[in-house]
Parts: sequence; C-alpha cells; structure tokens
Amino acid sequence: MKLHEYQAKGVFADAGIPVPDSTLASTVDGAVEAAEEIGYPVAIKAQVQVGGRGKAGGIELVDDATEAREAAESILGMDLKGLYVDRVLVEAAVDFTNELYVGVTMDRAEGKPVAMVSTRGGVNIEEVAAEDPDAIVREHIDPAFGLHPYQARKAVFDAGIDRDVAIDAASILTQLYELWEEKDATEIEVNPLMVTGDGEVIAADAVMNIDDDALFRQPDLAGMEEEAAEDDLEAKANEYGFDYVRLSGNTGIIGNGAGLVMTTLDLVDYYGGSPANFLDIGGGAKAERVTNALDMVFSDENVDSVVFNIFGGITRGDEVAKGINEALEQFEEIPKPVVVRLAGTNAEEGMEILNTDLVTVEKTLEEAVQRAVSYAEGGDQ
Amino acid sequence: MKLHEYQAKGVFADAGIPVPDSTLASTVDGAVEAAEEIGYPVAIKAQVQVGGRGKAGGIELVDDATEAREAAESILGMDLKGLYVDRVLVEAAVDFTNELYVGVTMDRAEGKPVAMVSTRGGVNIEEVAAEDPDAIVREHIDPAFGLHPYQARKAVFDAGIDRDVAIDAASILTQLYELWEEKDATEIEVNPLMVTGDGEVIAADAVMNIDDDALFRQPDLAGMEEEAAEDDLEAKANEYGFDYVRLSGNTGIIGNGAGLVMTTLDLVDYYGGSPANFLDIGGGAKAERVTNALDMVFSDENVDSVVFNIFGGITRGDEVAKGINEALEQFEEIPKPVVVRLAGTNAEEGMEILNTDLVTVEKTLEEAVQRAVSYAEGGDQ
Amino acid sequence: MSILVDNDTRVVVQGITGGEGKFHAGQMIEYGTNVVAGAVPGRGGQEVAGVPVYDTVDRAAREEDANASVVFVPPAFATDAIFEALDAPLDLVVAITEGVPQQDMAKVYRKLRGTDTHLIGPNCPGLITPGETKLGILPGNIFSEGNVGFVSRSGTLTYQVVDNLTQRGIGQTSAVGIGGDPIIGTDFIDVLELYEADPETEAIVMCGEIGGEDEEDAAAYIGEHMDTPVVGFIAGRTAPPGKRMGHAGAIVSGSGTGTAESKIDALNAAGVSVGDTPNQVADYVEDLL
Amino acid sequence: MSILVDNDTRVVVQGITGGEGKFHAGQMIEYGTNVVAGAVPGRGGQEVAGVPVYDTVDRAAREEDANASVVFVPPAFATDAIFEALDAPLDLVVAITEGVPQQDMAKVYRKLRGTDTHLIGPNCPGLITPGETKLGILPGNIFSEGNVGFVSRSGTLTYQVVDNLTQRGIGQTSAVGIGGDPIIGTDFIDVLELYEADPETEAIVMCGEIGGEDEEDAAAYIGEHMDTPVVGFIAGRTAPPGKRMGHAGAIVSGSGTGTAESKIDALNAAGVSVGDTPNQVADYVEDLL
Repeated sequence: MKLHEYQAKGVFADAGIPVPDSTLASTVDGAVEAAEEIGYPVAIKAQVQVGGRGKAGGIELVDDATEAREAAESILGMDLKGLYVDRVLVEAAVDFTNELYVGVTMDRAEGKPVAMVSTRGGVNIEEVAAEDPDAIVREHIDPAFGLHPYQARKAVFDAGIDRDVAIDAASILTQLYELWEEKDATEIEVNPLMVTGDGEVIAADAVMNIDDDALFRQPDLAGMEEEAAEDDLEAKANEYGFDYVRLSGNTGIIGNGAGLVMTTLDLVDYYGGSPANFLDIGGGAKAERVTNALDMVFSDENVDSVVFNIFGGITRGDEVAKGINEALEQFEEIPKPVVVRLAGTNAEEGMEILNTDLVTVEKTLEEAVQRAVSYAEGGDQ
Repeated sequence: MKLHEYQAKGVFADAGIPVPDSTLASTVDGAVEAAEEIGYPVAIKAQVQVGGRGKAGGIELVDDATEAREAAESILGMDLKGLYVDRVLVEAAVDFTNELYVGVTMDRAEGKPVAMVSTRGGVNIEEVAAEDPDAIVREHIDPAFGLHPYQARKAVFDAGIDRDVAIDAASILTQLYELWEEKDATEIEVNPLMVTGDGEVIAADAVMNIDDDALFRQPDLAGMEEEAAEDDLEAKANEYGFDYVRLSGNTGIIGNGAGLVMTTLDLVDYYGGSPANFLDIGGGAKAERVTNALDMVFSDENVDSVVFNIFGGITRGDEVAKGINEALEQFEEIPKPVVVRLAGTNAEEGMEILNTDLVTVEKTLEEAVQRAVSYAEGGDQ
Repeated sequence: MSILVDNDTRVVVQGITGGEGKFHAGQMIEYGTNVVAGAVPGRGGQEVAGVPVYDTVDRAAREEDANASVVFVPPAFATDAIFEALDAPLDLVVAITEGVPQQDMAKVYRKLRGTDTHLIGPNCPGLITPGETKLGILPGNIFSEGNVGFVSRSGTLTYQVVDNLTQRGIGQTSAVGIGGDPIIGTDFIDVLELYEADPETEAIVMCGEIGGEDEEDAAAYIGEHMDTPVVGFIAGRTAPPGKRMGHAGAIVSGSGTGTAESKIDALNAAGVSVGDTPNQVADYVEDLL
Repeated sequence: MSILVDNDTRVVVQGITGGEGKFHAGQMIEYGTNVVAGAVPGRGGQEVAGVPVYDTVDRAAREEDANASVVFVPPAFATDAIFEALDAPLDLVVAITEGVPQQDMAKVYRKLRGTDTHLIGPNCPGLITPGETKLGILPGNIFSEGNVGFVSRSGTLTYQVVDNLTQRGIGQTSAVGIGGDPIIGTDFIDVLELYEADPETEAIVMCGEIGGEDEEDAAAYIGEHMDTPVVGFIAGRTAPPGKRMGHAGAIVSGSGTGTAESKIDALNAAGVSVGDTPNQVADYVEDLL
C-alpha cells in the first residue's frame, strides 16, 4: 500500500520530522485560500501516486493568488500519466541551497533493511543509482538491532553531506528507520530532503509504502487505504479480498495462485491476445468467491472475454464449477463469453457439474487461453 | 534502585498486569478507611524494602474494622528488621487456590536476561532455588530479539503450570519482560502470582529493581527515587551524587574507587575495627566534593573517627588536600579525628598542603587504617 | 534418492487443531508422511488426526523424536511458531502460512543464518519426495517418482508444470515450493545445490517469477557451479512495473529490476533453456532425458 | 612480551574532544602510546592533542590504519560508540565510560560474541604494557616492566596493589582493568588464558571483588587449565548483602551468592593464595618469583 504524499507527510510530522506547512485541497477556491493562508511562494502539487509529477506538469510553484488559481485550475482534474487528479497539496515553498536523498528500503537479497543516503537529491534516484552507483551510500541494518545511530552518521558522512547539516540529516535517517519499523513500511524515502540557507533540513517530498501483510496491526494506516485506492475496480477487489491488478487489455483472467495467474496472463499475450487484469481468487475458494470474481471481471467494460483457469490443490473443482454456474445462471444473457479449464482436485467432478450452455470448457491451459483470445477478438462462440 | 511494593504495583497496573485493589495509607485512620472502602477481607502490608515481611509481622490479614485498626496500629511505626514502617498498603485479599512465581532477572554470567517460572510461589524463591533447583524453570532471553512469546509459553508449560491458566501466566511473563526492557529493570518478579478459584491470575506482590545507571532515561521512575530512600544519610548521598552505603560500625571511610574503598572497609575490619560506611567520591574529585564527603561522614552520629584514603589516578592529591583543609578549617573543633593517606597523582604536593594540625597523616594504607581504628576505639590523637 | 525429506522425516504439525492444519495433517498421513505429533499451546493432551498434540514444539519433538515441522499458523503468530521450531531445534521447518509481515520475516531470517535448520517458505505449498513423503499442501496425486528435481516460487504453477511432466511419464526426485514472499528461508541456489549433490537427479526444472533477483543469482550459480542440466520457466512476462502480482515478492520495481526479461536473459546466458509455456518446459525436459 | 597491547597498537580515541578524552589522549601520548586519531561526529578535520579527528571511527581506522580504540563517551552514547568500533572493525576496544546501562551492555555483549574483537570494560581504567603503551586512564608511573601479569575488576585498587609490587621491584608484563560492571566484554578467564599463553608472564595477580561468579569461574579455570601460579585478592569481605558497593557489579545478592567468602574458598581450592591485605598479596608474589 502506497501512501499519498500528504498522508506520508502527516505521518512524518507526527514523528517530529520537519515538513513544510501544507494544506490539502480538492477545489480551486480551496487551493487559493490555502495558498493565501500559508503565504507565497507555495507549491501546488497533484496528489497522485506516480513518479515524475513535476515533469508531467503536476507540480507548480506560484507567487500570488492569480498564479495559484491558474495552477490549481490546470492541475485539478488533469490526467497525469493516466491518473485523474482530484486533490492537490498546497505547500509552503522551501528556499533551499541543496537537495539530499535519504531513504530506507528492504534489500530482499540480503533479507535485511538498507538505509540509503545521497547528495544527489531532487532527481530520479533510480537514474542516479544506474549511472553513478557510488553516489548513493548504502548501510545495511541488522533487523535484530535496528539502525544504530553511528550507522546513520556513517552513511551521511560517507555520502559527503556537509558537516553543518550532517548530524541533522543523520537524525532524520534514524527517525525514518524508526517509522519504517513502527509502521511496517517496505519503503520510505525523502527526495528531496532540502537544506535551507539557515542550515535546516526539511522533507520536501515523502514516499511511504506499507506492507499489505502487516496492515492488520496498523489500524491507522489501514484506515487510509480506502482513501488511497486509485481505481473503482481495485477498490472493489479490496472489498472482496482479491489480489487484483487492472491492465489495459480485453481478455479477463481469473485463476488460483499468483504464479499460475501470471502464467495465464503471459499465455494470453503469447497467443496474441491482451490481458485485461490479474485476478487471483486464492486457495480453497468456495462458490461465493467464484461468483464475486466473475462479478469483478464482468464489471470491467474493457473485457471482451474471460478465461477461468483453476488448478486445484486446496481449491476444489466442483466448488468452482458450482460458483461459475451460480454466477452465470442469474443472467438472461451471459455478458461476456467465459472459457473454463479445471485441473487437479475434483476437476472431473467439476467438469460434470459445469453448465456447458453457459461456458466453453477446454481441457488444457493452452487451449483455454487460445479460445478466450479468439473470443476476445470477436471469434465465434 | 528498588521500588516499593505499592510503586511497582502502580507500574504493573499501568502495563495492564492484574493487581488487587489497594490504597496506600500512612495513618491508622487512613488505613481503616481504605479497608472499609475496599471491603473485607483485606491485607495490611508494611511498605519497607526487606524480604520476609510476613514472618516478621509486617503483613496482616483482617476481616473487619476492629481487626484493621489493630493491625494498622501494630504495623505503622514498627521496626521491621531495622527499618521504620511509615506506610502500609491496604489491599483486597485474594481468594486463591494456587501460588506461582514468575520473574525476569539478568544472568550476569551469560550476559543476558533470564525468565523464571515456578509453581512454588508464595515462599522464599531463593530457598526453593537452593533446595530444589529443578522446581524453577529458566528460559534465557536473547537481548537482540527479546522474549519470544513461545519462550514464555515453554517456560510455563515446562514448569507444570495448569493448562487452564498457563496461557494467562505466559502473557504476564511476556508483559513483565516488556516492562523489564522498557523500564530498564535489573530484576522484576511476582511472588506470588495468585491463581483464583475462577482461574484468573493476579499479582499479589511485586518486586521491581531499576538500573541506577539508566535512571537518566527513566524520568518517571527517577522521580520515585526520593520517595523510596530509606535513610536520611543515603538521601543526602543521592543529592551529593556519592556512592554511599551506611553500615553499623564507627569508623567512617572515604576513598576513591569502589574496589579501594571496599578494601579499606575490609582492612578496618581486619585490624579489629568496624566500618561505619562505604563512601566513594569517584574519580577526579575536586575540593568541593571532598568537603561534601566529610560533611556526609561527620553527619553520621555513629562515626568516631574517619579514614580518608586516596590513590590518585585522575584524582589529584593536591585537590583532595585542599578540600580536606577547607572542610576542616570551618570548625572551631574538628568533630571527629581524621586520618589521611594520599598516594598516586600529586600525592606529595597534597601532603605538603595538608594542615597537619587538623588531620593525622599516614604514609601507607595499612598504617592509616590502623590509626583510624585506634582513634575510633578512643585512642590518643 | 531425494532432497530434504524422505521416509525418515518425522513431522510435527504446528497449528494442527485449526481447519487447515487438521485437514492437511490428514492428507499428509494419507500420502504416507510420518506425522508424529501436533503442537498447539493449551491443547496438549488432545489427539488430532490420530496423533498426539503437545503444548510446545520442544516437547513434541522430544517425546516423539521429530525432526521437522509444518507450520499452519495465522500470519500474526507464524513467525513466533517458526522461532519456536528453530529453537527446538528441528532440521526442517516448512511454513505454509501466507501473509507473514516482511519485517517479521527479516528477523526470522536473521536468526536462521546462525542455525543449521532449513526453513522452506513462508507462503509456500511445501515439498514432496514422490512415493515417500510430503510436507505441506501439495496434491500428492499429480507427482510421480523419477529423476527430475523440481523447484518453484509458486504453488499452483508448480502443479501445472509438474502435471505436464507427469502426464508425459517424467517423474520427480523431489519437488520444493520455496514460496512467493520477498524474504524466504531457502532460495533457488540452496535447492539447486542440494539437487546437484543428489546422484539420482538427472535434470532440474526451476520455475521463477518476476520480482527480486533470486533467478539472476541462481543463473549465475548454475553457470559457475552446476553440471546437472536445468530447464527454466519465468512467470510474469506481461506484468507492469510497480504492481504487486499477488505474491508479495512478485513485483517489478519502478527502476526495472526484477523483470522477466532480465531473468530469462540471465538463465539463457547460463545455458538454461527457458520455456515460453508450461508445455514447452516439458518438451525441453523430455529432450534432456 | 605482553598481552593485548604493545608498541604496534595504533589507537583511535573516541570522544577526544571532550575534557576527559583530550586529557587522557595527551597522557597516553606522553606515555608512548601510538594515538593516531580521534573520532567525534561533526568534528572531523580538527586536530586535538596533535592528532587528526575524524567524523567516524571507520574513517579514522581506514585513514590512520588504527586497530584499537579507547572510548571516552558519556554513558548515554557509549554503547553506540562501542558498536561503531566493533563494526569498523577494530581488534581491541577499551571502554572507560562508567554508568553504561546494563541492558545496553547486554546488547553489546550479544553482538560482541559474533566478532573477533576484544572489548575491555566498560567502567574500567584500561590496560597497560609497561614501557610500551597504555590504553586508558591508568597512571603510567606506578607500573614497571617485569614478569607479573596483573588483572583486576577495580581501578584504584589496581593502583594500590601494583604500587605495592613496584615498590618491591616486582614489575608487570601487562596489567588489565576489566571493569566493575555486571556485564563486561572481557572477563578474568579471557585474560588468564592470555597470560598463560605469554611465555614471559611468570606469575599472575588477580584482584576480584564481591558480586557475580566471575571469580569462582576463574578459580575453576585456574584449577583445570593453568600452570602459571596465581595470587588473589578479593575486595568486599565486609559488604552486607543487597547493597551495591559503588560498582554496579559489586553486590552480594540476598541469596548469598557473590560473597567474598565463596570466592576466596574457590580460589584457595584451586591452589591460589589469597592475600588479606594488598601488602600480603605482594608478599605472596615475592615468594613465588
């Protein structure tokens, strides 16, 4: 789960990390009012979860009410890399002399967190990492001990941060790690961490991704989740408790198990089709869950056909078949053609139950995918 | 620093560990009033920091107001193993079926905390440890990971605690460890942890010792310290910042460094005298600190002579001599004879400065101690 | 021959009184696994699926001489259960639980490195030595005895590919589902090393997926250290960056690391044929044998 | 010969810009110690006591090829300083700081066991190889070169007993103050083992005190493993139970463990003569040589 900038900054501020004054606004008038209250210059920043907002026109720096109104009008409602901007953060502009980068993420290969510091803040840090890896200092953290203060200092001094602000930057890194641990983050970064003319440091942007698997013990953050959902269908998937990702194609895909569903997507592509989504109904799904899954995929207006691919382990083919029948029998006319392939536990029982008036049954994964792709292209049912 | 029972129970209650209802009282009327409010039967418990209060008559169980008054009258003001009882805890009596022991302490040899559990609660656990070591289950704790919940469960099940209350007892052990860590305890124990007829567990007594060296980060507990001081002189030593222990003899002892001061005490005993105190002025003491030390020892009415033994490393003999002179020159008559021995850094300079009208100077530790012992026995100055 | 588990493996089921634990304890016993005990705090003395339940893993292991466990414990308690099994100590711990918080696993992994225990998972289907024993939730009937070592990050994809093999008469020495989480106890290299040392394993199938760099690391290992031929499969070629594809570990980062392309290239460079479809994987294996 | 430190020891002073750090850096240099750098965060680039200061121990060690440090850092920050030195990594860390919280030291001790570093202290006067080098606050002038290995839990008591030896012309190979805290990096046995291996150490003086069981453990070790004769001294014979005698470690528990009597008995049983007074210790040593 990714927090919005304004949410992450709220978490930072609560933890005592300095952030600029700011107000969230969803209307042009609200944005101008907030700008007047904060005092110019202010930055008006689109609240969508995508990198490179600035270059894409999602951030503007304004000096008076007229400019603020213009900026708010242009940003609110814009389409930013495919995302609709419905809120802006109006934020005091920081008069900075320097931009740093500090962050904490999980190094999967080492199985431990790693703190990162660079003097090359304010730009895409992944590009810096690619072209000049030494510009980013990495300090691995022993999860049993946490980030020792000396490690934070070592990282900032080794990165070459000016001695005047190094200790403050190290403190912020320490605070970030504490937040990382306390909030079950998987990634947390400040880019840029601005250094002002007075030698203060301030978090001018904030990224915070939370471990979905830990939301059960992060009630405050879990409450933010809904607010952060980007897409109606993804919100619906959250409700149903599905792992769901919406894509841009027209072949809907339902399956059990992440690896198998991904493989089904890949096969749709391999056979010349285009996947509309990833939808994993998980292990041991009962009839109702199957019905919900079909409802999800039918709700996506891009979808022209559906492939339902189940290899039963815990999941039983007869339960799946029952769910498919129930879901489809409620329609006068089936909204999109559905191809079903059942294998594994109780697959034969499932095949027998399936109402073949409503679905097309295929025996192998490859055949099922090819059939669904053909339907999506307008082929005969 | 040892907390009083009522203080430790306050800490326990804040942490959610069940304790009986109780009220602290310092007058007989207050105790009776508290007993009436809580409802009989109640226990009236002397608040002094010494083991075996029950056997020594410091705890009484009462069933009505008359008994409560009698008990409060007999306990308040009593001398309990040398300590004056000025407060009692009036506490709801627990109707128990079983008494357990749970605690956490530091295993110095292993350099790690150890959790302990026994079904032999309600008696002196050190006696149990001596006569039947297997009756106490010990579970070492990795300080980097803390007490894993499974370890708490393992300890209670291995100790043979009834399955009905085992999980609750394990939770309390987990909470005790969390308190141990959070409060910088060196020892924390509940003896007995009572099991009621309903299968509830409740902490009927509470021991909590805090690491003196960690009080700087435990402001709440540090605030309790004064309240817990047992002796006016020890309170004064706290103010001055001395390591001080009052003993029962009549030869006052001042020195620098714990080992050397202990050795001076031992030598007083070895030469037939009796040490009145342990007083370590620490390293690098200046004149004022020396003056304070003499003030401390002179304030002890038991003291008949003083031996001042300094082996300078960081501490400078001339500074010590100056302090001794300043302290003694303010008296018309020196309150008790003072023997001084200076060695190490600037010892010769110190010897030259010392006003030998006011003190007796000896060259070796052995001679200084023998002289002070002789003075304490009324020998010539 | 086989790796990690065989007829001598004696299993404690942690969480045997839960729905999943009970069901799969039964399934394992039916397959032939030596399930010797269950461990559930407060449930000691009961009997489930025909085996005695103990309050602690330590006691179950001591009383029943167990050397392995399978963990069916909810995510909030799973790491404590794993720590308990590590401490017993058992030789092998198989954590089926899905949804274990990442930071909890980082602590487990930290502890694990100081021990001799193999941890498989979490979020994995378990492992099987066909005809001898299975630890986990794998459907036993799709596996068959043979000479192919199988290892995969995924559960149902394992079933799909194994089924393709078995249908063609290609059996397995063992099959290990290492799990789809970002931090797992046993990675591809650990398993590849075991297969390389197993004289009966004549070829290996390795099913990876997007996310992380385990497949790239495994490719480098194969290139340098392995004689046994390996056939690969990588799921998630069509996954867009920044989106988690079900498994917590299956995510292509914004910076482009962890892509299927990089994994396939690395495997090809190490001489590993990577199938485009599960069927093609079986084709390649058939060619090797 | 000597143990732990000699003319090749190259020292970083952690906290060199503080009053104590600066003073003792000067004292050490005057004695002949190779103090090569200081380390104080934010003070890099300065010069104190004639040596360059670095922001981190790591950089000081790399730039000046240091292999040891002495820690003069206030208690609240001392364990972080020790962790920093362990991580550099240095071969030897001497922590002078008094008043380090016990739980912090438990964490340091936990980390220490996985490293090759010797940690002396905390709450110790340091160590010295007379005529070569000293790391810490020991007054150099009371020591003299010779063949007695010295080890003590106490600071000024060390001075007292060493002075008694030196006055009689009995010099020392090395002298180590291991510190008076309940948890210390190096204990009696560690030091005894080093002296036993040192061919020039002909006798050892070991000064213990009440509290803990280090002296009892050392006595057992001496009885089993040592040929070099040992003379003992135990401070705190008159200490009452339950009272902390200055040192955090010097406390006889209510249950009677850690008494002087038990320590003296154990040492006697291992063939160690224990002096009643510092003078008697010197007598016994004189008899041995």
